[in-house]
Amino acid sequence: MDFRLSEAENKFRQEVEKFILDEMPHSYVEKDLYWPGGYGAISEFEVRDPEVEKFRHKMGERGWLTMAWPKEYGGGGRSFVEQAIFFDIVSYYGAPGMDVSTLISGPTILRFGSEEMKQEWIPKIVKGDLKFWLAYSEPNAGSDLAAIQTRAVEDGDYLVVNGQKIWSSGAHVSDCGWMVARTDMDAQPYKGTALFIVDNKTPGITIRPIINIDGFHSFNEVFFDNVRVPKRNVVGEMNMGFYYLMVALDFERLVISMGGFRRRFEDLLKYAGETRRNGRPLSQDARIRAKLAELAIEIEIAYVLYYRTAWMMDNNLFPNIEASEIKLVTTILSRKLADVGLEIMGPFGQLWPGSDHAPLKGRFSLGYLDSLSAVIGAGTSEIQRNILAQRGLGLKRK
Amino acid sequence: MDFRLSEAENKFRQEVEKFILDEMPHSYVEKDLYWPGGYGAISEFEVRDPEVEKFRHKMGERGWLTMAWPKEYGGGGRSFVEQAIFFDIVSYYGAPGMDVSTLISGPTILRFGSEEMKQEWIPKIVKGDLKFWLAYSEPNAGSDLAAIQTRAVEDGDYLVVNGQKIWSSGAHVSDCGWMVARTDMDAQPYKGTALFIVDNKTPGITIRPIINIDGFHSFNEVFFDNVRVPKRNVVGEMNMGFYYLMVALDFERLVISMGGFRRRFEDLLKYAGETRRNGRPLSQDARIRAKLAELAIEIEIAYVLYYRTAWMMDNNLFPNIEASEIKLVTTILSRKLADVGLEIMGPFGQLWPGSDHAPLKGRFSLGYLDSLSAVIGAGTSEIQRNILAQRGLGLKRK
Amino acid sequence: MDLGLNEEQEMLKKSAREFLVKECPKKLVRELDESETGLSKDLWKKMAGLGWMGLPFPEKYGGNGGSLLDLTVLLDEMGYNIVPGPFFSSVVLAGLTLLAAGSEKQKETYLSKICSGDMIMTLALTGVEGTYSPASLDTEAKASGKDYVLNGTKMFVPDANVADYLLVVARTKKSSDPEDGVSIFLVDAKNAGLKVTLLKTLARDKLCEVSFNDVKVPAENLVGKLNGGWPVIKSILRKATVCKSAEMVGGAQASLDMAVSYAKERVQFNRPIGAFQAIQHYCANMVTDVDGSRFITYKAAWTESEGLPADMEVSMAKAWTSDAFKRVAVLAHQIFGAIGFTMDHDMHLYFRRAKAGEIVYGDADYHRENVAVQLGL
Amino acid sequence: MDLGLNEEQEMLKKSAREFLVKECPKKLVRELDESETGLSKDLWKKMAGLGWMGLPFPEKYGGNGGSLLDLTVLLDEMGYNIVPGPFFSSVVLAGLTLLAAGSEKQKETYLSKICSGDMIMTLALTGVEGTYSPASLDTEAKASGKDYVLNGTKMFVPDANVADYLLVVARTKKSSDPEDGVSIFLVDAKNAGLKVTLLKTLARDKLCEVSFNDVKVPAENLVGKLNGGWPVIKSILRKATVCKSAEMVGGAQASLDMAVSYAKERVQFNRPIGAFQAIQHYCANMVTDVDGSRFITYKAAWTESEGLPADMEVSMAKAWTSDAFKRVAVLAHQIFGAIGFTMDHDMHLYFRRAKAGEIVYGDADYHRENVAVQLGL
Repeated sequence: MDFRLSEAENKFRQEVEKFILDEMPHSYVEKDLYWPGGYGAISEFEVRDPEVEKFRHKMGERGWLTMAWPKEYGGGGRSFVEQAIFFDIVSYYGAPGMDVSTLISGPTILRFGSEEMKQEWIPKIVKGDLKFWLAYSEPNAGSDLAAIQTRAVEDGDYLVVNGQKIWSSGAHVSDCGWMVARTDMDAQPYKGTALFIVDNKTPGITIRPIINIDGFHSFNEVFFDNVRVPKRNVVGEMNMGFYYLMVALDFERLVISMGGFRRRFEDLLKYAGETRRNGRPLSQDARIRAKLAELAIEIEIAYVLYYRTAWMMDNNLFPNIEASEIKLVTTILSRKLADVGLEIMGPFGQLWPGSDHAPLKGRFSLGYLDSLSAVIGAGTSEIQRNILAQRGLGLKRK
Repeated sequence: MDFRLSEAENKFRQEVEKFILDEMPHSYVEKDLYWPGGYGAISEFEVRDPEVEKFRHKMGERGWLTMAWPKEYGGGGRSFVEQAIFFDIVSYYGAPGMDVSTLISGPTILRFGSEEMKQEWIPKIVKGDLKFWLAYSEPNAGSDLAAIQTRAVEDGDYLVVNGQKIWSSGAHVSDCGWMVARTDMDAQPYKGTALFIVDNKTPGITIRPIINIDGFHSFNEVFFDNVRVPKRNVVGEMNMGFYYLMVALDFERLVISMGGFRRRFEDLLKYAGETRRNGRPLSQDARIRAKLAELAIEIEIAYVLYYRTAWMMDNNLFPNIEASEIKLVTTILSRKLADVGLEIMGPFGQLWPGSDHAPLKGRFSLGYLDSLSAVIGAGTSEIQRNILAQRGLGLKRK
Repeated sequence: MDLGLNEEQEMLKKSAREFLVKECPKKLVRELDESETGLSKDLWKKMAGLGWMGLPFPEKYGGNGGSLLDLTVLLDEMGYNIVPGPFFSSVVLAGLTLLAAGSEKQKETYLSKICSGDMIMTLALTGVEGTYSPASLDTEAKASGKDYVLNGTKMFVPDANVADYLLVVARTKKSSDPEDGVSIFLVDAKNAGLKVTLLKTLARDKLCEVSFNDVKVPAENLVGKLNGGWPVIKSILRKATVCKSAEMVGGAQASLDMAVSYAKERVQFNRPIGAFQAIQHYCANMVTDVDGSRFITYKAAWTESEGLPADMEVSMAKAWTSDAFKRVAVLAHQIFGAIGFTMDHDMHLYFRRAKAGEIVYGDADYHRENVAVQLGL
Repeated sequence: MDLGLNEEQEMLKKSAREFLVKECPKKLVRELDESETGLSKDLWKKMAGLGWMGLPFPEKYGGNGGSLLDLTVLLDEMGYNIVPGPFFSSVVLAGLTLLAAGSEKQKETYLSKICSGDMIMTLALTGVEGTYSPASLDTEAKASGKDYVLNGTKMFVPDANVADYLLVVARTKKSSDPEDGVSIFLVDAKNAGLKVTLLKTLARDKLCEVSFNDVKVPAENLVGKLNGGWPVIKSILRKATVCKSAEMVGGAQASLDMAVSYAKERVQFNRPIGAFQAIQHYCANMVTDVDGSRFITYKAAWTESEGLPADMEVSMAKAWTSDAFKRVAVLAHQIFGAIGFTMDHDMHLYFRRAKAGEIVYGDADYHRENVAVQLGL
């Protein structure tokens, strides 16, 4: 065992940190209110910022957006531990980084796509030229993704798509949707679903904003009315999309903003040390000390699970239990960090971003709302527990 | 609204208290290690103590064992609020009181039994002459009581019983079992189960002790080998037993040792005030203060639910939600009281009854184990939550 | 013992429920949340017409002669439906203070207008530290001829942005005992030295920063005894705490009801999600929390309403209800899933208020410490 | 980074698992729990034969030259199976203390016998208050000629009833700094002034009260520097804490495994109870707790093993594992239902140990406060 970073890993970590400090666009830092674990306050999902595009291109040039991909496809050929280090730093500074295209679509295309498809899409993804949105959920298919009703009917070289997607983060500021739709309503979803890329500019697509409770427009409803998608955009075999999608869920394992937790916790620690109430610093209150210690420990639990997962992936071990464990641990943490933060801040905690007296930019106040999304997005806590019990421990469903 | 006891209620309360202080057998007080909420350390289930019998008879004379029964059957004609007051005091002093015969069997017989049956059993129950044990659970019928396999086959004026019961508290020190068995294995349990009284002295009954983790012999396995039970011992209609049983579950609603919680909490409070560690009383530790306050609040929650339930019963309102709520609240409390107690006591908390240095007679140490039974006995917490959701809130089962 | 509502209370509850469903739909709540004032004059007038503002006040001031317990019954329903506006400030905070400490003349002049809904009043209590300790009172009032001159800043003053008058708690004397030397003043909100800034909050309730810059107040506007204001405030805080708990009980009940009915409707995996045991157990825990909160709060309300010592009961109610409403609101959101995370949904309105309610008048930790004190620890 | 066990550790783990299943069945555990000594000489000899007692000690004393990390791997397995007896006392508490502070001669004489299993030793640390603070050390050792004379009482000394020797931590000097003036003595358990009383405990582990009544100890039995014993004890406490955490991780894993396999077998309502979502979610929470505990404990063990500053890591591991094992054991009991509440069942053996493990070397609250200190609060 060795919990230290190697010399090379340390060097890489420093390199990433220096890059971010030097290059991160000021406009982005200014408006960043991202809450670790949450899905509602990610500014990249709100607006497309040319400065951020530039920044991502620079990351792309360094191969960092696709660092764990094989070099032959323009990847960085780096380890998952290095990717985990990268994410940690990126999220610590709240910098933009990987997205659906690099984390989900790219790896899926590399694994299941045709050579033609790889040629067409991979280079652009590597460079950070494309922004994808995820067209999975539908009004009646949330946790039960197999219940999707959007149809894709073959018509010559095209699929004709009709239906509706929802919760589509950043659809309005993206280039393409990464989409599933039913090709055969009578078949089991594993045998009657296609996975494909749809260009946002295709006629027949209507995107309607959903304002979330943070007050952000990041979610959308997207309607498809006879949208014609070229068949060459279909990944792998026409009807195997649901299978590819399930496999791709494993690619998202390490998408946790560990650094975000670390950063916000450091903020809170500093606040508790500097703020006096009833004649003494908050950090001298035994109950507050206990709560901060609890948070520190839970962050450490998340970190050990995080690096353990990365290390397992590097060693061809299959961390499916660990993936759901991290999701559970960090989403609980997301809520608890905000809740404890607000408890510590007393009445000031409720002040919203933009308020003069709001401690720490009002991030915790917003985070308190945003953390409601953490336990729901990307597989609810209930689904994670089902997976752990059934896939992880072999308990039967009936 | 009026949360005060009425003058009459207060007088009754004092009367009960005085009676107990005057009459409670010293032998019983000495060995009492009952933990509120738990099922494993009830000394009445262990041994039959003639002093306790006498004490119960005196209660019986006062009509207190059956105080909420109608006067015509020898009951006390008192209110459920008065019964709740009685229980509170009785359990505060850890005194023996009502049992299966007075709480479950008697009311069921009064409601569903024939006049003949009432004549035979009710007077003895009222006087406290009889001790019943509950013959419900079987090895494969715990939470799923409908799965009982013990059979009762009609043979002339008798039922011939074969099978096995388990977890039968105090069967070895009781007079009669209050029993359910299948009369028709092919019918639904609601239509093929008999509820009857079986005399412990009937040939064919074998009682084997189960030692629980407290080290007590209160549970038993009871085997039935061609046991002949006179049909006149069957309650109501032959095949309707399961229905009577389900109704009888409602009679147990107020069987909560609220006073036991109050008493043990007072002990702990006193201990924290008197015990010094690291140069100051434990009660000055902010975290300990918070924990004790939490306990006080949860005990109060249990009390308001308790009296509310009694009041509803007196007013012909049907407190089925409240009954499961009390069970959940008090069984969680049972565990928490022991756990917090042990945390406060530090290493001394682990000392077992009989140890010289054991604080508070080692009750909390034993209670820590015993509280494991609270969340399981008389309907597990999971069953209570099912009931609340399905019966209480109308959520469907499928 | 009598642990039920009486007939009038049941009627009040029922009529409030019906009135609010009709007159205060969630669309209006949402609009008022997003507005600057938080006040619907139309709704306010109708509420006044029903006699709500006068509920706990004697008839001679135009009130209804109800008890504090009656008021909590109404607040339970107001929490159930959510009613934006300065009701709590005007009736509970200011009205009850005037009733407790005001002179006959002040009551005739001001309380009667509160009862009729013609005047909105609030209480400016917490200073820049935001705590309820008398030691932290940092607004000062100095005698100057026939007037007092107020200087300082009050934080988190509810509804000061729409109030006609403020009851300002100020220090009039330095003393080794911080409870000594506190006085209460009636201040006209139009006073030139007074600056009100609306604070942006999580719950979008209308909390304000109010600064006093040489604000002159005539001596006749002293409410109660000079230097003797703290005992009044202490009693009002206790009443406000139990009133807020009642409001939160209503909010928790509404959260439960909404979640249960959604769980019955929403189908996933070919059955209503309410058929899943995880959801059922969430609901079971929620209803247990709601009922526990309700009964412990009513016990506190009754105790305070009867004028019995109620410090323990009130702190127990607030500590428990603060945590319980939060637990219930979180589970409700979990049941609603993504749809509950949208601005158009109603659930977040409750979730925000659960936090605001938890914070105000002392959070659960604060009240648990009070309970510890009451336990003799 | 390398976050896996090495080949030797994997082998040690596997062989320990197999050995203990065979040689230390639960029947034996139950017998030893109920016995006065808690020691099976037969099992003890076999463990010694496998080199377990010498695992973390240098080869020159007959040890195996393993690391503290290796030891935690073994303890994880010993916790998994439960191994009654004085292994922890002799190897972790006494052995590591001797290794850290003993003279060469002491190591040759005593450590080698610990390694071979021929001598059982323990550490007598906590005084009548039962805490780990140096200020609470109330056993005194006074120099008297060539001897020291010990007086006082030690509480909760593990396995003193079977120990041949005790390492006794005593105050040799009064000082304003309680960490100064502490010394460690090797005391023969047969010494006449020494009285050992077995305490009856929840976990039926063999904790003792040991009283010292003018116990004479030759000066050569001073271990380490006179008055300089506390830094040694501090370091041993840290090591013991992480070792205990490892043992608890094993116990938690076993509780999980037992509960999951029962959930697959036990049928109620016509299906295995493991098909009920409530049970599934319990199991999911349990496995998350077990894995979190394991990795945070291994990180602490590795950090301490490498000689890096480990106060934070060790306190985090103990705080988390204490709570997590308790949660896991409680849920396991919930899954077992009534059958788990019987003496003949294995589950309570773990449940008892979860509490004993939580208490010893500081509970979760204690270690959270340590973490707060380490965080600079």
